[in-house]
Amino acid sequence: MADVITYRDAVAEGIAREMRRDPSVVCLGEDIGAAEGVFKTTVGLLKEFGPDRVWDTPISEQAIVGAAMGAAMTGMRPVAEIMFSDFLACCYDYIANEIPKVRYMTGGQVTVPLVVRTANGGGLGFGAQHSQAVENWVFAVPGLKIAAPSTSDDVVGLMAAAIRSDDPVVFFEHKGLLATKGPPAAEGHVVELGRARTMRDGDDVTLVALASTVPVALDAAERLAGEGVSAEVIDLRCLVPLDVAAVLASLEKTSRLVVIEENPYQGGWGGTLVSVVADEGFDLLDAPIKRIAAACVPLPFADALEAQVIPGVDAVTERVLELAAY
Amino acid sequence: MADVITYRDAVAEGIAREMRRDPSVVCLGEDIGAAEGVFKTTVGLLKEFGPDRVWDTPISEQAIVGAAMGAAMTGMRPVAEIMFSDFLACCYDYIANEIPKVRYMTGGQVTVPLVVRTANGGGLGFGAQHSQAVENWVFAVPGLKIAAPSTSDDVVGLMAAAIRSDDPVVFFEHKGLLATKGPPAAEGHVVELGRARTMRDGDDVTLVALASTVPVALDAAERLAGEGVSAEVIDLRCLVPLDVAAVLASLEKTSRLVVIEENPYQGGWGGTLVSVVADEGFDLLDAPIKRIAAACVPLPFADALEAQVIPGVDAVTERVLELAAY
Amino acid sequence: MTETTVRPASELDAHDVLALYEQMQLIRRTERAAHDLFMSGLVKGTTHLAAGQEAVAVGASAALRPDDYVFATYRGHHHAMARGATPEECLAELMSRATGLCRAKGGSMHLTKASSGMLGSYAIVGSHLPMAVGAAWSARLRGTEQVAVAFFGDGTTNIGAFHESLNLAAVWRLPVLFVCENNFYMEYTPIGAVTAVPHPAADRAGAHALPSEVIDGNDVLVVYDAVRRAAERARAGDGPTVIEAETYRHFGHSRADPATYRPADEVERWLDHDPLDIARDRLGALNVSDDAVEQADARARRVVDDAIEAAKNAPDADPAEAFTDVWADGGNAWRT
Amino acid sequence: MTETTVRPASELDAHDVLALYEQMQLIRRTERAAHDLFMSGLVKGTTHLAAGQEAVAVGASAALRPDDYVFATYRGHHHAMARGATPEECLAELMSRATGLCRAKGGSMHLTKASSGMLGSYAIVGSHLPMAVGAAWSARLRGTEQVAVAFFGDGTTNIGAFHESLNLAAVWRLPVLFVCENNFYMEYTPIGAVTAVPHPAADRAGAHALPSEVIDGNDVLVVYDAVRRAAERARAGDGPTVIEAETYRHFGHSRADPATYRPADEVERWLDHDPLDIARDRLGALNVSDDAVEQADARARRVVDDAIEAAKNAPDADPAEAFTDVWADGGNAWRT
Ligand SMILES: Cc1ncc(C[n+]2csc(CCOP(=O)(O)OP(=O)(O)O)c2C)c(N)n1
Ligand SMILES: Cc1ncc(C[n+]2csc(CCOP(=O)(O)OP(=O)(O)O)c2C)c(N)n1
Ligand SMILES: [Mg+2]
Ligand SMILES: [Mg+2]
Repeated sequence: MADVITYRDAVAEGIAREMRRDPSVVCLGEDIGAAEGVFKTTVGLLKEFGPDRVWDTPISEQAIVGAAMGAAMTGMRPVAEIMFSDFLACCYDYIANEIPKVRYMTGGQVTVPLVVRTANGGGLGFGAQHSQAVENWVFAVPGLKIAAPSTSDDVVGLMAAAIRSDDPVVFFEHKGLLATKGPPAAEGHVVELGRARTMRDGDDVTLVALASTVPVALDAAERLAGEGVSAEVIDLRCLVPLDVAAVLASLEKTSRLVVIEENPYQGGWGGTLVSVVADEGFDLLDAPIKRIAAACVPLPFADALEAQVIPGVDAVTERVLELAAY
Repeated sequence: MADVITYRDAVAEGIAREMRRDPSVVCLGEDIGAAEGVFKTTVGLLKEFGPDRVWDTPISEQAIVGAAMGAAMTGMRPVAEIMFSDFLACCYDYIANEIPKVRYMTGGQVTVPLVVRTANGGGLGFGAQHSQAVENWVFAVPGLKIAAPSTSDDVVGLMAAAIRSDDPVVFFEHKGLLATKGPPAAEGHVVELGRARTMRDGDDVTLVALASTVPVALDAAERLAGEGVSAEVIDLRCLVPLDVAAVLASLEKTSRLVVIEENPYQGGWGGTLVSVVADEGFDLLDAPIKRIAAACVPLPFADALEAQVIPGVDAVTERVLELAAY
Repeated sequence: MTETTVRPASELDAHDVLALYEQMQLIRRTERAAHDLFMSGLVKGTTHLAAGQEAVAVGASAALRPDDYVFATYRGHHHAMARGATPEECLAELMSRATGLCRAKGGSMHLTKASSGMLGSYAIVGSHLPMAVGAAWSARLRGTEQVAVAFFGDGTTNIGAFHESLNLAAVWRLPVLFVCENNFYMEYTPIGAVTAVPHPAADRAGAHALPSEVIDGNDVLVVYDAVRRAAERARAGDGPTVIEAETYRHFGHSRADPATYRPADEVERWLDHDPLDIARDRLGALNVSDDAVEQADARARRVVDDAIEAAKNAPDADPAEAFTDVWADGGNAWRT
Repeated sequence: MTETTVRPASELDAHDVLALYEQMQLIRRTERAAHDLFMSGLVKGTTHLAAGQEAVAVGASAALRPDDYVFATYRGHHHAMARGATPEECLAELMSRATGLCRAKGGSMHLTKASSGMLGSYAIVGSHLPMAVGAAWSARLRGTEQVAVAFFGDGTTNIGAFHESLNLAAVWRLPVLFVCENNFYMEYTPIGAVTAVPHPAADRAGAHALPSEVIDGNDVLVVYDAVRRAAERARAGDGPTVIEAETYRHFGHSRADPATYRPADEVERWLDHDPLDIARDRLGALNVSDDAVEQADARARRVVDDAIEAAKNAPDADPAEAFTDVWADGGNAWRT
C-alpha cells in the first residue's frame, strides 16, 4: 500500500472494499462506469466489478435516486451518485419526501439501505449552480443520515459505515478536498456514523467544523496558537447523528464556541447546533456563540469574489481572536 | 364588506386585488381555474379574469415554476401555485438553483418578480407527504423572500407586497389556518415584507412565532398570564427578510427567548434566529434559549400521533413555565 | 395464483373467475365502508377511493407471481387488498387503530403490505415509478425473474419522473410494467385539457421504444390477460410494457368531493360499464349460477361487515408510535 | 436581420451568407482563445466550448427576430455571441474581469445578454426548457408575437423537465422552439448508450403531438431554414416545433477533456464536416471570392485578438461585487 492516498482515490477505494465484501452493493450514476466518474472517484470499479454492478445512467436524477430506493427496498445496497450536490435539487422529492419517510409511514415494513454520494462545495470557480455546500438541504429533513468526511481515512471508514447502514445515508464528498492526501485506511476500517473527532486539543475556544472547514479550522488554530489562543478543533464528520455531546464536552473546558460552516448562514446546519448549545449548554458559555458561514448570496464565479463569500482562514482567525478577547 | 373574512377567502381576495391593479399579474397551477383551487383559495379568479390569466396546468411542477420564472423574466408577474408545499421538492431545482440565483449570476441583468404560493403545514391528518411545514427548505437558500401570514389581513397585505415585489417570494398559506376568520383588510392594504408584528405585549419572556404557531403562542400566553408569566408574542410574518431587530428589541425587555416552529427542530429556521441572538444578543439573555419545534420524525397520519410531533399549546405553556422559573 | 397457474384468461375456469369477482366485491364494499366511515367522521384526514377501478388491481394481481412487486398511488386501497391486505387491516389503518396496516402512521394514502410484495402507496404523483424500475433492476441483479409493476393515474403521465422511468427501464430492458389507470381525470380537471395526446400513457410509450396497449380496464379478464402477457415478456428479458387501462372512479377524487365537474351522461355511461357487472356477465357465460354469485356477494359482505366491527373495536394507535420506525433500529435519535 | 428580412435561405445573397460565415469564424476563434486561455491558467473554473457547433447558433439567430428570446446551456458561448455578446465581453467574463458580460459573477456557464434577448445560460441540465415555455407564454399574453427558443443537448432529452416542457407548450400551443444540439455525447457517455430511441429529441416529439425535424446542424443555411419555418409557424399560432440538429463538438466536454472516448474515425468524419467548410462551400456556390472569405477570416481574427488583449488588460472584478445583485434593489440584506 502506498503511504499516502488522495481523498479522491479513497472514495473509490471505500466503495470497492464494500463491493468486495458484499455482492448486494451496486453503483449507479452518470458517467461512473467507463468514464470512471467526472471527479475520478469511481476509478477501477467498472473494471473490477463489471457493468452489472456499475451502471452508467442517463441524465435522470429522479430515476437514479428513485431506482436506488426501489432496489434498496428489495434486497440490494445501492450507491447512487449525484454528480454535483447542487443536483440534489433535481431529485429532492426522493431526498425529502420518499427515502426518509417510507420506513416510518409503512410502520416499519420496509428498509432502505442506500447511499447517495455527491460532490459538494465550492472554492473551484464553478459558479452559482455547481459550487454549493448543500448539506443544509439534507439536514432540513428528518430520516436521513449525513456523512461529510474531511480526511481520506474518514472517507473510507465512513463509506464502509454508510454502505453497511440499514438507514439511508447522504454522503458528501468535498470537491475542494479531492486532491488532498492522507494515510491510507487500515484494512477493515469503519468509522461509526455520528461520532465527532477531535482534531486538535485546546483550552480557550472550541472550533466546530465539517469537511472543507476542518482544514480551515486547523490552519486557523495554528495561527491562533501563535497569538496565544489555544483552540480545540472538532470535526463533526456527520450531521446526523449529530454529536452534540462531543461539542458540549469540549465547551466544559473552553466555554467559547465558534461553528465554521461552508453552507450559507441563513438556514445553515450550525444554527441547529448553536440552538442546542444555547439551550443545554447555556451555563457553560462565557461569551457569545459565533457562527462563521458562507454569506447569504449565491456563489459567484470569480475566485476573488468566491473568496469573499466562503469563509477562509483569515476570516476565521480574526473572528476567533475577537471572541477570545470577549 | 363582511365584517369577517376567512384566511382562505383572503388568499383569493389578495390575489384578485393585485390582478385588478396590474394586468401583468397572472396565475397558473393545478386545478386553480374551473375547480377554484383544491383548497378553494382561488375562488372567483377564473370567473373575473378569464382563462388567459388563470391557467390550469398539467401535473408538472417543474414546468409550472420554471414557466413562471420565464414569464417573470419577460414582463409578467406570475403567481404560481404549488398545491401542497411538500411538492416544492418536485420543483426544488427552480426554488434552490434557478429563481434565487439568476439575477445574481447574470450580474443583475434580469429580474424575477414572481410568487410561488403553496399550502403548508400539518395538523389535518394528511400523513407524511402532505403535512410538512417546509419553510426551512426555502430558508436554506439565499435569494428568496419568504412570507407566511397568520391572519387574514396579513394574507392580503403580504400578498400585495409579494406580488408587487421585484424579488421572488415564496408565500406559505397554512392549511390549518384556512378556516380561521379575521377582519377584512382595508382597501389598498399592504404589509411590507420583513416586518414582524407584536401580537401581544409582555415583560417576562418573548415568544417568537410564525403562521400556525402564532395562535399557539397567543393561547399559551393567555394561559401563562394566568400563571403570572407575562409573555410577549411576536409574529415574524416573514422569514426573509428576517426581522431580527424586532426580536432583539423585545429581548431588551424580557431577557428570555422561546422560538416556536412547526418545521422540524433539525434544520428548522429557528436555529438561525437563535444563532443570531446567541451572538448579537448574548448579553441580553438571562436564561437558556428554547426552541419548541416539531420532533425530528416524518409526520404520522393518526391525529393522536401527529399531536405528539407538532408542538401544541400544552407543550409550549409547560416549556415556557420551566424557562420562566430558570 | 402461483407461477404455474398464470394461464391465458380463456383457460380460467368458473371457480377462478368467481374468485376474481369476489375479490372485486370485497374491495368495492371496503371502499363503500371507507366512504361512509369518512362521512361519519370515523376516518380522518383524506381518502382517495378506487371503487369502479377494482378490475385493474384484481386482474393484474391475478396475473402476477406472489413474489412480484407492486407500487401504487394514494389511490391504492384496491392494490393493497388485491395483494393480500385484509379489509380489516385497511379500515383499521384509516381509522387510526393500532391494528392498522401501517400502525396508523401511514393512513389511506400509504397502504403497504410489504410481506406480500405490495411495496407501498405513494402520495407524490409519479414518485413511485422510478422505485418500480429499481425493484425490477434488483430482481434482474438477483436473478429472481420477479417483475415489478407500477400503477398510476392518467395525470401522472405529465410529470417528469414518468418519462425518466420509461426511458431508464427501456434502456436497461428491465422487467417492469407501467400500468396506467386512466380514469380521465386528475383531481377535478379532465386529463384531455392538459395533455397533448389522446392516450396519455400509451401515446408516450413510443418515445421510449416501448410496446403499449390501451385496454378496457373494467374487464378483469382483459386486464388479466394484458398483464399476463406483459409479465411474460418482462420475465423473458424482453423489457417493459406500457398498459393503459381505461376505467372510471365511482366516487369523487377524494374526501367528500361530489365530482360535479363530470358530465352526467359520462358518469352514467361508466356506471353502466361497472367492472362487477362485466364480471357477472363473464360468470354467466361460464354458467355460474346466480346463486353462486350471490353467495360470493354474501361472503364479501360478511367479511367487510366484520372488518368494520373489528376496526371499530380495535385499540387506538399508541401515541408512542409517533417516535418509532425512523431508523432501522426502531428509534428516532438524530443526535447524541 | 429584422423581421422583414427573414427570407428563405434560397433568397439569401452572398453578402448575407458571408455575414453568417464571419460570425461563425468569430465564435470559432473565440472558443479557441477560451481553450488556450484556460490551458494557460488565465481562465479559471470550467469551460464547455461550442467549437464545431457554431452553425446551430448562428443559423438559428439569423432566422429569429431581434426581440425573440433565447435560452441556452452551460455550453452557450456561441448562443451568447450569436445574440450580440462581443468576444471581448465573453472572454472578460471567463477571465474574471470587471468588464465581463456578467461582471464575473456568472462565468463561462452562465453567459447572458438580456439586452438582446439572450436570457441566460443554465448549468443544470434541462432547467431552462420550462423557462422558455414561460417566456413564450408571456409573449402570447402580451400579444407581441415574439418566439422563445430553448437550445439544449441530446443528453437533456432524458430528464423530466424536457417532457414537462414539451407537453405544457403543446397543450398551450405556445410559440416556442425546442432546438436540440445532438452532438452524440453527454459528458463522456454516448447518448445511444442511455437512450431508448435513436433520435433523442425528434423521436420524443410525437409523445406530445409536436412536429419535429432532424437536420444537419453543421449547415448554417439548413439550420436557418428549419428555424425560420418553425418560428413562422409559432408566430402564426401553430405551436411549438422540435428541431434536432446533428452536430459535433471539436473540443472535449469541458476543461481539458481530451475526449478519448470518441472513436478516431468518428471524430475524423465530423471534422471533415466542419460548419465553416460547409459555409465556405456555400459561399463558393454564391461566387464569393476566396479573397472575400479571407478578408472575413482576417476581420474575425482581428476582433478576437483585440478582444483577448482588451480582456487581459481589463481590471479584475471588484470583490465588493460578491455582495450585490441578490435583490432587485441591488443589495443582499436578508435580515434587519
Ligand atoms: C407531484 C404532485 N403534484 C400534485 C399532487 C396533487 N394531486 C394528488 S392526486 C392528483 C391527481 C392525479 O391524477 P391521476 O394521476 O390521474 O390519478 P387519479 O387521482 O385519477 O387516480 C393531484 C394533482 C400530488 N399528489 N403530487
Ligand atoms: C441535472 C444535471 N445533471 C447532470 C449534470 C452534469 N452534466 C453537465 S453537462 C452533462 C452532459 C449533457 O449532455 P448534453 O445534454 O448532450 O449536452 P452537451 O454537453 O453535449 O452540449 C452532464 C451530465 C448537470 N449539469 N445537470
Ligand atoms: Mg386520473
Ligand atoms: Mg450532447
